[in-house]
Amino acid sequence: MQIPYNEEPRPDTGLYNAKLGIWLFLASEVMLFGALFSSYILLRTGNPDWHQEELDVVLATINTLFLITSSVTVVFAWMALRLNDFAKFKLYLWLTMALAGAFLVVKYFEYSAEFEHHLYPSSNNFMATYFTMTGLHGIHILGGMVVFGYLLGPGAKMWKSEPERFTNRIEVAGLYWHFVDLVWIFLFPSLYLL
Amino acid sequence: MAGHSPEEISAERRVYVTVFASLGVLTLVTVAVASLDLSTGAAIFVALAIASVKGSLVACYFMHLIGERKLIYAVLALTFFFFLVLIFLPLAAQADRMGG
Amino acid sequence: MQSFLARWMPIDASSHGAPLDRMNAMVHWLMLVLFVGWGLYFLYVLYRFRASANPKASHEGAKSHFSSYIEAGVAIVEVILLVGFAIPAWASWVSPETSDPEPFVVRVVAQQFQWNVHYPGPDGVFGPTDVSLLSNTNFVGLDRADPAAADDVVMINQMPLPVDRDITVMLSSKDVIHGFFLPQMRVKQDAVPGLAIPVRFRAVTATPADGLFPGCFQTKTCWEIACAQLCGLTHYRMQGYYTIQSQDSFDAWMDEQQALLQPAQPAQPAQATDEAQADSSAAAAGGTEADEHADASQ
Amino acid sequence: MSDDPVDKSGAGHSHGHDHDHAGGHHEESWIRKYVFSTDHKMIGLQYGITALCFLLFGFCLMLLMRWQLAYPGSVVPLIGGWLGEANAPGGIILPAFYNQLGAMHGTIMVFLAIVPLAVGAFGNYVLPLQIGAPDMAFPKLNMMSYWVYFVGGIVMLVSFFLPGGAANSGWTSYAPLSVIATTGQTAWLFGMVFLITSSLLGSMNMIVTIIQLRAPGMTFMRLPFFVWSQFVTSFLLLLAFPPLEAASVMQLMDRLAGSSFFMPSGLFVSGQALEYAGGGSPLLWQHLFWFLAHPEVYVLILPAMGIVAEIIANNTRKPLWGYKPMVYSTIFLGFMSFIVWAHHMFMTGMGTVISAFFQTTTMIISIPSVVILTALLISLWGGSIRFNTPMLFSLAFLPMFGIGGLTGLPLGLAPADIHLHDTYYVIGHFHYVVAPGTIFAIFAGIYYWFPKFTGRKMSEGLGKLHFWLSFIFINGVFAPMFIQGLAGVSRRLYDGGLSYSHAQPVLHWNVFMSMAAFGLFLAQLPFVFNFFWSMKKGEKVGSNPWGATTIDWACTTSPPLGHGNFEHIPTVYRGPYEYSPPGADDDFLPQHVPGS
Ligand code: HEA
Ligand code: HEA
Ligand code: CUA
Ligand SMILES: [Cu+2]
Repeated sequence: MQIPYNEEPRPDTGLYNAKLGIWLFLASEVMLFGALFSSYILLRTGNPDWHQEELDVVLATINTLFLITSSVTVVFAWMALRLNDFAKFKLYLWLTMALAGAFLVVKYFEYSAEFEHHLYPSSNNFMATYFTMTGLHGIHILGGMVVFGYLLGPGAKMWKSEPERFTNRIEVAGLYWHFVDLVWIFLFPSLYLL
Repeated sequence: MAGHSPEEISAERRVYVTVFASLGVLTLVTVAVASLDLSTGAAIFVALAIASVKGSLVACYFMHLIGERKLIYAVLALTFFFFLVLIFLPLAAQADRMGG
Repeated sequence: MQSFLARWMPIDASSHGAPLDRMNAMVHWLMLVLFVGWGLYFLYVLYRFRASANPKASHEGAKSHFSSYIEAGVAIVEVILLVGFAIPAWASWVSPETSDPEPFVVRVVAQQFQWNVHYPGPDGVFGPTDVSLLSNTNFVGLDRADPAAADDVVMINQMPLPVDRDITVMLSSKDVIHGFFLPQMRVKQDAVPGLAIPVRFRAVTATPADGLFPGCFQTKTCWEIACAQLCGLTHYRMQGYYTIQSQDSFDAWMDEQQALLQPAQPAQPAQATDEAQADSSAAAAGGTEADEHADASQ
Repeated sequence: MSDDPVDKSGAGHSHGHDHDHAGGHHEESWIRKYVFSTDHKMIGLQYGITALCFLLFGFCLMLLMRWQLAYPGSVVPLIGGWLGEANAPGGIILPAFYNQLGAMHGTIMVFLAIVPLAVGAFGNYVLPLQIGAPDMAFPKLNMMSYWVYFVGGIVMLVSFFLPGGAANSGWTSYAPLSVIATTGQTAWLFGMVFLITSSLLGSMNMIVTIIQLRAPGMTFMRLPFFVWSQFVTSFLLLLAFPPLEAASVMQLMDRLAGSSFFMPSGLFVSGQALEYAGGGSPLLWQHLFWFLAHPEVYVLILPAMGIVAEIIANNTRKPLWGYKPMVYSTIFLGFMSFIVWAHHMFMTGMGTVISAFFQTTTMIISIPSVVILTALLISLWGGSIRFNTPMLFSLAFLPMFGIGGLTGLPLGLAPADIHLHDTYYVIGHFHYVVAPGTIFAIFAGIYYWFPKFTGRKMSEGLGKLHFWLSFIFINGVFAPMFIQGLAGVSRRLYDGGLSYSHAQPVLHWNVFMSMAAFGLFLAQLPFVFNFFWSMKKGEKVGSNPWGATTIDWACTTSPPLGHGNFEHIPTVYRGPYEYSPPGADDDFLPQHVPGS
């Protein structure tokens, strides 16, 4: 049995299955992070004693650059596949992994520094929001790394058997990755700069 | 879907590189603006405006939303509407309460 | 028309209750008409179009458009109820027109599992309260050292109120969300910790003599403050008592309280008087036992 | 009638590549076939069986509660000794245990029983067949949704054995009560994260399947109404559930990491000031919860309406009247359900403008329900009505949903809600929609599609017995709730109102309702017996025993039904309900049969 439209787009919708699937998934992610942003705004505007901590803007800026770069490498990986250049693809996806890893390492140092200054989720609701949002975002980064790891490892076999479908998978994984980047683009000013 | 011919792809690459550069610049701009000591309202506005521009760049070019299918637009429009509801209705409810 | 639901509802002794009940009855009439109308149609159709009587179904089915008229009718009635009754009624619930220049204000502070009622006393000014003063004897955290607090009266689970006065209950909670429910006043309001919500109403009938405590717990004729919102273990018995009295008897009661306060001791005697004033069983249902349970609730 | 699907093999599909799809055509191992199956039909059955067990379990929790409500503080008969000393010493239910039962009854019924049945089971099994798809779009994801759901269910069950027992702050888990509650609440939150994740994966899969895998000729306006109902439901699941996931994470943070998202400053609990930062908002939790939970109630009802519509069309032998208005109403209903949620929060101190907004949206949302119900009622006109068991349950659905829906109107008008909020009136309202509403529709669906699941029919005699007993008893349980609610009896009372004087005149109903609930339990015995007996001994039937037009009946019937469903994907030529077409001999013209 074969599920139709795994590779080629369905003529009337112009989409292959996973492409529609990932966008639906991202729609739900919008609502997930939307709820957190909503809570953040509501708590902050509703509380006259709101206390905004100074966070490490330098580290966060570096992290922003890491994520933006990783977004580029992941599209490059996809382009390499479309040019049939599997070696380049691997290179770019490894680069993406490395940047994601670097992001998490920086995050680790940020968290440790905050703990050292006795800033915990229990300190105040700003810190609680900060840890919850960046934590959830971090889990998404980790999830992305797992997916990339799979696509570089056991999942890469598919390149031999179904190259179209594999290319689609990379595109879809990339869409997810850009979304994670996009969330960060909003997290960064809301938590670090405002 | 985007084409497969090498020419098209290298054109695409140029787009990506340009977008990447703009994102980098905009990131630095946000940080710079944040150190300017604007009033809270202005600071929030500027920061979110820049973030929105950056977000749109990522969505439009990296996620190739520009030139995506109608169906995807429909899904995202619906989601965006509910997103606004989720952000603003609770705020409105918090603002309009018994006893002010 | 009102008698239709009144058979089951508690009596209404408030000024804003009548329009609410009337509206409630009107909605129920709409519901009844729809249900009975469609119900009769339904039974008729089931009978008439049973397979044995009508072996060949009609492809088109019903041709008339009367259903659109019914749907439109429902919509119109709903609009009338909404715009003509519900929205104005809610507006006047949120900020009723007052005839009293100075409404009678009382604070109610809910806690697991009792209602603390704080009267400003004859001076009409609430003494200051503070979280740091809260204790198992000072349930509202009243600062007795302050002169404004000297005549303040704090009751547990007892809430006498004057009749024919605009009353404002400033409602809050110390711990979790409770539901402040006065069935005969058609009053219900969540007590949300962190918020002070004004609840405004006016009683037009005094509590009947057999509804006055003491002793109402056994005779089941008293008027109660019920807790409507799940608030923990003893939610089911988070019961208070309120009475609506003439201004005279209310004043007399307030004087009694002032006399009891005279030794000018902070907090302690006021509580003691509450216990003394409440009949044994009523008190048992309120304060004392609740404390036992409160520990278990964590 | 024709069992042969139209021979138009794989029209519009291309299957270019060979691939090493594990076990594709070979004998599948037992584990792959029955446990980690990727076949939507097996997954549907797994969902169905698991959820039926949870339905029974949720009902049993309720029976314990109903015993306590009828005879407060007396020993639970028969099983009182097994409830555990911590919960029911000497067989007498403690308040703490009652609260756990209530919270878990609500949670289990909603998230572990009805949604998995209506969406997981029926959606999974029937929907791909009805649109002519070989499977769901993402079979592995489908399997994952089931197992994530399963884990969520186990977490919920295990929570009964934690110190302090299961969650006890109501299915609504209002903060701060839930934040300071016993460990069971933590388990509840983790369980919810699993259940929500499962729903998300499932709904995404469902939407893609409907959009991408429709057979050739199956245009949107030829979709059976059931498919439409699942389509809208899936969007509700997809977009309304994530906020509760976020809220659950935040409540977990409050409980485990000491944050104060939902904790306002200055709380003083059990004679002690709590140590925490404060500044949170208890109402924020309510907003996030109801943002999910109102769409959720339409998740409970829409698939039920879909099932009922299929069965009514089939058993009146005529097309649905007003198919298009029904479809548009469903879409509109789904859309509106995102902006009515705060009608559950009128009593939290809402101002005039916001309450006017939510009252208006609530009244607006009642109109599409009226349209759908009206269309179904008018569909009966001119029919040739067969009163078989599925039809009886479907017919009963109409007035029962009518009662439930109509009693929603006074609740939606805030001033009337002042007296009714948090009383048994609300309990009556929503049980009429979910119990004799959705549960009846689910029963109808089980009787109707049983031949597709097993190749056999369930016994009609036992089915009718099941129907009439259930119908009588279920009304006995829920109708008196309106009377109690009008009298002002609060919900979630351990003693059912015993200590309140205003409850005294209506207290005698408690015994009546509980007796009816026990009767309702007994009334399920014929069903359970029928269910298992018919699997082995039921009357054997062909592929299309009801003479139905939709293409789920075009594929050969299970068990031979293999992974892939159709020998050849059928082509669809017409709308879903061409019953009794004028001038034809047969009284039905299936969607996949060519010709006029
Ligand atoms: C499947 C579930 C379901 C459905 C469909 C509905 C449908 C509706 N609900 Fe309900 N509701 C719940 C489940 C549901 N609800 C639950 C679970 C709660 C409580 C949660 C809790 O607090 O624990 C609740 C609570 C609830 C409240 C909050 C009450 C309170 O706490 O104070 C309100 C208030 O507006 C409300 C309103 C409505 C309205 C206006 C509809 C409308 O959509 C109804 C529209 C339908 C009609 C108007 C019927 C049309 C009928 C006919 C045309 C006649 C037919 C007659 C014959 C066939 C004879 N509901
Ligand atoms: C979908 C949701 C749903 C369903 C179906 C039900 C079904 C029932 N509910 Fe439930 N109920 C809730 C959701 C639901 N409930 C919620 C959300 C609450 C609020 C909780 C809270 O306060 O937080 C509540 C609260 C609630 C209360 C109020 C408790 C209180 O406030 O203290 C009561 C009281 O009688 C009650 C009774 C019942 C009864 C008698 C049924 C009966 O209709 C049950 C009938 C069940 C069956 C008929 C099932 C039969 C099953 C089988 C036959 C299985 C067969 C198995 C196999 C073949 C394997 N419920
Ligand atoms: Cu207080 Cu319930
Ligand atoms: Cu609702």
